[in-house]
This record gives sequence, C-alpha cells and structure tokens, in this order.
Amino acid sequence: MLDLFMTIFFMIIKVIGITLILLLLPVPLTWLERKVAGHIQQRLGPMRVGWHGLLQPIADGIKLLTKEDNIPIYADKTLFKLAPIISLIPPFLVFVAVPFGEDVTLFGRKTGLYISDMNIGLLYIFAVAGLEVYGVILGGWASNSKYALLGGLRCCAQLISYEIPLGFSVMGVIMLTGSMSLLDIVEAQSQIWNVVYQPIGFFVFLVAGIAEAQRIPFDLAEAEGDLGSGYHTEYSGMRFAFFMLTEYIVMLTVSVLIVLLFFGGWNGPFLPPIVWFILKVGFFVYLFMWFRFTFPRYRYDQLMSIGWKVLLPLSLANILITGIFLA
Amino acid sequence: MSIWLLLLIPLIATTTITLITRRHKDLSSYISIGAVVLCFIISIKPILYFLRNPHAEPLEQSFTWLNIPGLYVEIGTLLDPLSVLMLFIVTFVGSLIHIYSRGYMHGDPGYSRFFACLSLFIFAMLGIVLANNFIQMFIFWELVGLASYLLIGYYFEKPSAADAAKKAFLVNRVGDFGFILGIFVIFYATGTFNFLAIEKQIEAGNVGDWTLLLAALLIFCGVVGKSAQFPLHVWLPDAMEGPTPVSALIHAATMVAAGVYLLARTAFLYHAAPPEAAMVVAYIGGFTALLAATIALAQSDIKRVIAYSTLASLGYMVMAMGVGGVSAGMLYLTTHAFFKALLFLAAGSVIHALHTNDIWKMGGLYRKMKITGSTFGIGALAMIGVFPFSGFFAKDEILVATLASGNYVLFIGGIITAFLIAIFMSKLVFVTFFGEERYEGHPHESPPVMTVPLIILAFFAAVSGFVALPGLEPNFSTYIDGHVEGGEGGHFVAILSTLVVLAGILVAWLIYQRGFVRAEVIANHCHPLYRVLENRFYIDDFYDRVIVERIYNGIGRAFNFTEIHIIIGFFVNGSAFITREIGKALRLLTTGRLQEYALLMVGGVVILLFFFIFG
Amino acid sequence: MITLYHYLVLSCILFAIGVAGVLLRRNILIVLMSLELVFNSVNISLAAFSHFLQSMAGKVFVVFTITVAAAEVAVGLAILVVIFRQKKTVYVEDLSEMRH
Amino acid sequence: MVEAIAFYVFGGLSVLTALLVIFQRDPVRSAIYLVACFIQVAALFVLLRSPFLAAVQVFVYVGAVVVLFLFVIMVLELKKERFSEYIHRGQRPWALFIIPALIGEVGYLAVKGKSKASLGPYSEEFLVKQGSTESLGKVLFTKYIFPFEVVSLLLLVALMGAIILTMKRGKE
Repeated sequence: MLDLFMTIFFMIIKVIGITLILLLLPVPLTWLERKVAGHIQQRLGPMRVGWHGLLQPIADGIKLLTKEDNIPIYADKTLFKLAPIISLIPPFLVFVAVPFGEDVTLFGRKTGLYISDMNIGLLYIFAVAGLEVYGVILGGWASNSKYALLGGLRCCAQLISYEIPLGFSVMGVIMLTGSMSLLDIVEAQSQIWNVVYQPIGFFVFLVAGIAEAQRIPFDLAEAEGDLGSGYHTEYSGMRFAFFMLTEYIVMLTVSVLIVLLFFGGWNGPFLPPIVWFILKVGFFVYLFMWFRFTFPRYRYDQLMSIGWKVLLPLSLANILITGIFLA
Repeated sequence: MSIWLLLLIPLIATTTITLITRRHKDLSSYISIGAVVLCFIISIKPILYFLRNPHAEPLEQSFTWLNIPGLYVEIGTLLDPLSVLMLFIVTFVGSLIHIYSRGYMHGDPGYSRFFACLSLFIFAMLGIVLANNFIQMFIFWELVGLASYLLIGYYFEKPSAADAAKKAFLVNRVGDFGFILGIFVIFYATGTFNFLAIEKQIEAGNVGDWTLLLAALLIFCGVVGKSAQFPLHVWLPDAMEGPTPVSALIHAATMVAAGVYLLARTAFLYHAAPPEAAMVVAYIGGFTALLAATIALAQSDIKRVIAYSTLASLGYMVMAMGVGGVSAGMLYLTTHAFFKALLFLAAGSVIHALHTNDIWKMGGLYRKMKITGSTFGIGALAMIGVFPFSGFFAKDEILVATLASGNYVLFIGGIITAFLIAIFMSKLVFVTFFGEERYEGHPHESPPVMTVPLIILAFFAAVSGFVALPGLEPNFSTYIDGHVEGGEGGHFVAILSTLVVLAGILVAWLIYQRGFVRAEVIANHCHPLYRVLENRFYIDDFYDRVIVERIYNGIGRAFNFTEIHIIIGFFVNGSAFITREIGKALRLLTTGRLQEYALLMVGGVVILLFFFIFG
Repeated sequence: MITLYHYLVLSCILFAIGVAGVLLRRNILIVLMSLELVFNSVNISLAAFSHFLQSMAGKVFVVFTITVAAAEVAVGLAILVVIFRQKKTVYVEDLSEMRH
Repeated sequence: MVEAIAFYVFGGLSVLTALLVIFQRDPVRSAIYLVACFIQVAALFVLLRSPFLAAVQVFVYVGAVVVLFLFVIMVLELKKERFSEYIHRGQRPWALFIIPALIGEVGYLAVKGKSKASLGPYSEEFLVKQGSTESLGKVLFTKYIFPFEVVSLLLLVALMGAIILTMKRGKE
C-alpha cells in the first residue's frame, strides 16, 4: 500500500516538477533571446528593468496579464478561447515520454528522471507532437479573419509536411538502436553519438525541427510581412502569451529530442549527467536563436518544396543507407 | 541452365524490340542479330558434347507447368543428337540470314518490326527443337505459324501478301488440327506427353496397333501442313510474298524443317505403327516431290522456282522418313538448309539488284555479279546433287534407303524427280546468269553484309555432304541413328543418279543455253500440258472453286443465317429487349442520390441479418 | 469484468452511429467523417477479438484498416475539393449526375 | 475494477462524442468531436493491450486524417449550416427505423453469438514477455508481408491520385 502510495507520490512530484520547469523556462528564454538578438545586431537589448534587463520578462508578463482580453465580434467564441489551451497541451504531453537523466535516489527510493518509459516512446512523442497543429488551425479559424485563417492554413500545411521528414529522419536512429524507447537510445550512445552514424538524419531532423517549431527561417505562419501576424493576429493578452509559450516549449522539445537522439543525451565525461544534458540542450536552444537572427525567411512555395522535394527524399535515402549498412 | 537461355534470349530480343527500341532501327537489328548469334554460341557447347559422345544419353531438363490429377504438363528441354543438329542448323543458318537481312532490308520502313518477327521466329523454332513433350512442341508449333504469318504478311499493305499470309495460316491450321488430335490420341493411349516416356510405353507394347496407326496418321497431318506436303502444299509458293530473307528462313532453316524434324522426333511411332502409316508418309512425300518438280518446269518467277524446288526437297525428306531413312532425311535437311538458304539469299541478291522476280527479264548477270552468280551456281549444283556437292550425298542416301526398303515405284519416282530438278535448276542458272542480257538498269554486286553470308553458306553447301562419307567415324548416320544404314546397291544408285542428273543438265543446256530447241516451241507443242503445269495442276483453283466457294461459302451462308435470325434476332436483341424493359422498371429506383443507395444497402443488411437470426 | 461482448456491443453502437451519420447528414464532409466512425468501430471490434482470442491477426488488420482509411480520406477529400470547385456545393443530394 | 471503470468511461465518452459528431451543425465542431472520439478509441486500444495501435490511431487519425478534414473545411470555407437543412429529412423516418434494428440485431449477435474460434498463442503473459509491438511487427513483416506491401502500394497510389485530382490543370 505504502509502495503504491509512494509511486503515485513520486509520479505527482515529477509531473508537477516538469510542468513547472516547462512553464517557467520560457521566461528566462525570452530574455535570452532578446539579448542574443541584441548582441548579434550590435546593440545591447533590454537594459532598463533590472540588471541588464534581467527582470524584463516579468515586466512583459505583467503587461500581458493586464492587457485587455479582446475577442473579435464575429469570432467563434468557444473555439477562440479553446485554441491557445489546445496548442499548449501537446508539448506537455510530449514530455511524458522524455527522460532527463539516469535513475537517481530520492528519499531512499530509486526513481527515474522521467515520467514514463514507454517501449513505443518515440512513436508516442511524434503522435502527440502532431496534435500541436490543432491549436494553430483552430486559432486561425476561430478568429474569423483572413490573415488568421491564411496563417492557420499555411501553418497547418507546414506542420504536417515537416512532420513526415521529421518522423522518417528518426528511423535511422531507431534502426541502429533497435528500440523506440528514448532510454535505450541514449544508452546506446554511451560510446559514440548517433550523429556520427546519422549525419543526414541529424540534418533533416534539425531542419524539420526548426520548421516544426515555426522558427525563422521557417516561420511562415507568422510572416508579419504578408500576414500581419499569422494565426494569432487577433489574439492578445494571456491568450497570446499561451501561443508564445507554446513556441518556446516546442523549441525546447526539439532541442531536447536532438540531444537525446543524436548527441548522446546526458552522456559525457567529468561533469554530472544533468549538467551535460543542460549544456547540450542550451547549445541547441542558442543555435535556434542564432538562426533566427541570421537567416532570412523562405518564401512559402520554397518552404513546401524544401519539405517535400529535399528533406523527404533525403530522409528516405538515409533510411535506405542505414538499412544497407545494417544488413 | 544455358539451355534455357536459348529460349530466353530471342524472347527477350523480340520483346525488347517491340516494346522499347522500335524507333531505333539499327539498334533493333543489332539486338536481333546479337540474340541469334548468342544462341549459336551457346549451342556450340552441346553440339561439341554430342559430337564427342554420339552415343550419349539424351539430356533432359524440365519443370512442372501444370499438375492436376490426370494431367501432367511440363516445360522442358531435350538434348540429343537430333535436336542438337537442328539447334546447329537453326542458329547457324538463322544467324547468317539475320546478318544478310540487315543489308537486304536496308531502308525499309518496318525494319524493327521485321527483326522483332525474325527473333520471334527463332524463339518459336528453338522452342520446337528443344521441346521434350508434345504440348510444348505444339505451342511453339503454333508460334511458328504466327511468326510465319507475320513475316509472310510483312508487306501487309499489298493485298497479295496479306492473302498469302492468311492462306499460309489457314492451311497450316488444317494440318495442326490433325496434329493436336494426334497428340490427344497419344495422350489417351499413354497418359503422358513426354517423348521419351511415350517411346518407352510404345516399345513396351502398351499401345494397340490401330491406335498407333491413327496417332501416326494424325500427327502426319501436322507435318503435311507445316512441311507443305500434298495436298496442303499450296501455301508454300505463295509464301514468297514475304521478303526474301524470310523465304530463306521459312524454307531452309526453320518452318518447313519443323515438320521433318517432327517426323524424325517421332520416328519411333512410325517404326512401331503398322507399315501402312510409313507407306502413307513415303508416298505422300514422293508424290509431292514429283508434283513440285513438274510444276517448277513451267514457272518463270525466280523465287517461285526455288520454292517449288523446296517442295520437291521436302518431298524427298518426307519420303526418306517414310521409308525409314531417318538419318538420310536429316542429312538432306541439313544440306538443304545450307543450299536452299544460299539459293534464296543469292536470288534475293539478284532481286535486290534488279527489282524484278521474272527470270526472263534477267540473263547474263554473271558478268555483273560474280559472287552472287558463283554462289548461286554452287547452290544449284548442290540442289541438283552433283558429286561432290552436299546435295549429292543426301539425295544418294535417300535413294539408297528407298531402294533398300523395296519401294521400287518410289525409287523410280525419285529418280525422275532428280532428273526434273536438274532440268529446272540448270535452267534457272542458265537463264538468269548466262546468255543474252535482258535486264534493264545497271545491276551491281550487293554489299558485303549480304555477300559474306552467301560465301559462308556456299562453302557449307559445297562440303557439308562429306559428313556422310561411309568411311567416316562417327558418320552422320551413326550420329543420328546409332547405326550405319544398309549400303546395298550404293554404287549402282550413285552412278545412276549422277547419270540422270547430268542428262538433266544437258537437256537444260541444250534448250536454254544453246537454243537447240526453243523453249517456246516446246511450250506450243505441248500446249495443254504446259497450261496445266503453269497453273500448278489447278490445285489452287480447285481449292478456290470447290472448297472455298462451295463448301466454305455454303457453311458461311448457313452460319450467316443462324447469326442474323437466331443469335442476333432472338438471343442478342431478345436479351437486349428484356434488359431494356427491366431497366425501365429499375430506373425508378435509380435516383442518383447516394444516401438513398446507402439506405437501401443498410436496409438489405438489416433484412439479411433478420433472416440470419430468426431463419 | 469486461468481456469481448462489451467491446462488441460498444463497437456495434458506434457502427450504428456512423451509419446514421452517413444516412442522415447532407454535408458530404460529415458523411466522410461518419465513415471514419464506422472504420473505428470495426477497428475496436478487431482489436477486441485480437485481444480476447489471443491472436495477432486482428491487430494486423487494424493496421491495414487504418492505412486504407487514410488512403480513402485522401482520395475522398481530393474528389470533394474538385467537386466543390465545379459545383460549389457540399450537399450529397446535389451530386446526382450519375443518374443519367 | 479499474479496467471496467476505464472501459465505461472511455466507451461512454466515445459514444457521446460520436453522437455529437453527427449532430453538430458546424463542421469544424464535428471535426473536433471526431478528434475526441478518436482519442477515446485510442484509449480503448490501450485497454486492449495494444499501445502501438493507440499510437498509430492518434498519429494517423488525429494527427493526419482529421487535420485534413479541418483543412478542407477551411479551404472551402464551410460555415455552420442552417438548422432546417443539416439533416436529410426524407431519410429520417427510414433511418429511425433501420438504425435501431441494426443495433438490436448486431448487438443480439454480439452477445448471443457463439464464437467457435480457438485461442491463439498470443496470451497476455506472452505479450508482456515478447512485447506486444514486437510481436505485431514480426507478424506484420512475415506472415502478412504481402498484404502489407499491397496496402503500402495502395497508399502510394491514393496519395498520387489525390495530388493529381486536385492539381490545377494549367491555364485552360
């Protein structure tokens, strides 16, 4: 009985912990992004609120909270309210299957730094990550505005298109490991990182991942130049913040997955595993920000043809090559 | 394994040409030539094997095609001296004809189609040669018919060519009908299609005399059709409508040889059957030879004369088979393949130069076309059977075998035939290549791609007879039969036939070269006979008037009546009427609304389930 | 205790709902969605059979069904889009050209 | 016990959402309830010890099929239908008669029907030991490899067909 209780207790602790981390992490990340942007563009970025603008995200948060919650008259009100929440759920669900490290001992009990280790882990992750598109498409539809609808449709097409190479690019890793469990995959990389065997897979995953996170150069859904601001044009206040939150968490998810799948997870010498993990994830998060301020945005048709005509064949070729080498 | 390649390569070649390279004429021809030459190279190995071990057991490979209770059909190959010999003839002569065709057909719009058909022909013929059972042989037998149809009707825009193709096809069908009945009789009696198994059964005496007689005669029907024996010989002269290389292929290496090959393959049947069967074969053969040689005297189309000479040769071969001289017949087949191919190709060379078939519009060509002329001469000498050319040995063997079997009538017929052949062949040479020049235009020698095959064939036509020299070991007949045939009266026959032949040449020389008696004078003197000969004994007319017009058209009218009044009037229109009326009623249900259909469907399911549960 | 029959009855009810959607709705999109419901009900019964009869065949067929359903939706929606371009309607009963 | 509760919750929800799918006037909402229904079915698959099927269900149906529906709805800009016309009136009396009959009959067969099938080798212990996904994969790629290939070909053809159908043909 106690055992069951303890299991449930640990489960709750872990769920709360991960939720908190995911909800709070974007706060420093927004600051970081603005700082990176500033320095790349040879300016300082936020400096006024707190030391070097450290408190800027909090000020932003207060501002977003106190803004007027504006719902357009012709909007579908239920869906309009539902969409941001729907978009926020899938990234959280993804982390059910994502491990952060090896087993640790807490209060005299061994427990894993993950919520659930499924034997279909990766499949689950991709299945759940695919749901992200609903928030976008419903948000775009519910706003009842041309810009939002077009943004939503574009984004929907983009997400669906890039999900395919994303899924295929991981096949090589699954074939190498023989398991879809992320724990097994990380364990298999304790000697050599998968990126050595799977450079094409990594490349495809990285590019498709950026697209899935709707970051520049693939942020066609937003495209403030031609679409106002994409599917969340009509959103303001906290609802808008939810979409922003989603974007950061997805970026985080992609970075974590890249690290777990291709860069050995928490494996590394000298430093404790969790530090390695944070370092690697941090690097990729930084990489995403760097891209944002380095590359120009693609045109929409270019985006689609990259997805279908470059990434998809590449990922298929990768599967083929891996198969040949394994056979 | 390599044996299967023999079938596979031409098949691949013909499909490739038909489906892929049809637009690339040169490529198509190279594929086709390459295929047949490759087949020749592949078949060298078994040829050498059987040359070294003439008494080796037949090699058989097969796999199951159909296996249902009571019927076992296999696809297989059978290699023994006989089939290897045919393999050599088909692939070797076939190769030369292919190469020659490249030059002869040059610039023809249907170049690729021609080569595709040639490859199909080779494929079908190799299938016959290699078959180890009747069913497979029959399939390829029909394929040969198809290929010949396509090739004879190659100039299908010409009505005469289309008619000739149709004629060849239909006449062959008549024979093939008998052939397949014969196959069924044999299957009924022995329960198998396999040659070797059938041979064992027959040797064991499991088959009754009458059954054997029936089977032998029915199978001979197939031979009569394919090898153009009387009374089904009418298609062969008309088959000249195809391009000349096709004639060479049909006459020399492939089609007509198939019938003789079938006789040799089933020789055991005729041995075991009552002697009447073999007699029928022999007399039909002998009669065909005599008939053809007579008709040939009065023909003036160069290809037609050669065609009738082929008929005569085929008669010889069939006669040899009938009197039990299998090896003699096969020897004639072999040598005939060379000299007949040679004659046709050389004639083709002449036609190529002059664009006419009429020998009276030629003459004195030897000065212009030395290679063609001399090779044609060699071919003619071989055909006539002058020592030491190959035809001499072959004809000699057949005549010896006939004499030995005691058929004096046939023997005398054979001698007369030889005399007639000598006359019209020499006539052909004298009129075409010597004497005054009656041609128009400026003939010139053909390109090397055509003359080289001629020279090669001429060489073989000249010397291939020596394989049958009595002293040789292994001799041709030991190779085929395993024993030497009786040489009784050998010298007598040899001398007699030589004398007869020389007499024939002399007669021809006197008439056509010296002008001792003008040809027209003879024609006028024996006017009725000449007319009869010119019209081929009115056999074709008989077929046209009686069979086609009376019987065929009568049946046609009967069928037409049935068709219009009973089938169309009652069944077709009646069923259409009923359908229309039902349709009128059902149209009310067809609303075009999807969901009503779905409703009906689900309703049907509900009703069915109701009966399923409570019924 | 949940048995095979519970699943079969559930599947039956879902099937009936799907059929009702196909029969009743005028919007062809909803008809297609109802078809998906029918597919799903069949999948449930297949998976249930597979589970309770301890066989793999049912699950294999679920995989096939899902694949075929995906194909069906792709083609069906493509046809729908083409029809809409031509006729500007999504009501099933407006599409009765096949009657003639 | 837990399983029974789960079954009734998921089953009941799936029936409810399915009903909502067919009785919504707004196609977008229909699609959303369809998603809900599919997720319930996925949960039922988990109850039936096939997590792989559940994942595929979510992946394909929720992640792709319904998104496609939504996409088409939005491209065609289909709005909420008027109350009076969203149901096919002429069909209603027939359907009201047929649907209950169908449920009754099939339900009767489901409960009373006697299965003569024998148990296969894939018991729960076996699946736990072997892994249900692995077992499925093995069967799929050995015994059912031919249908598998056929189905994949079918999918490919359907894909190309869909693309070609909707392609705008040049400037006519």
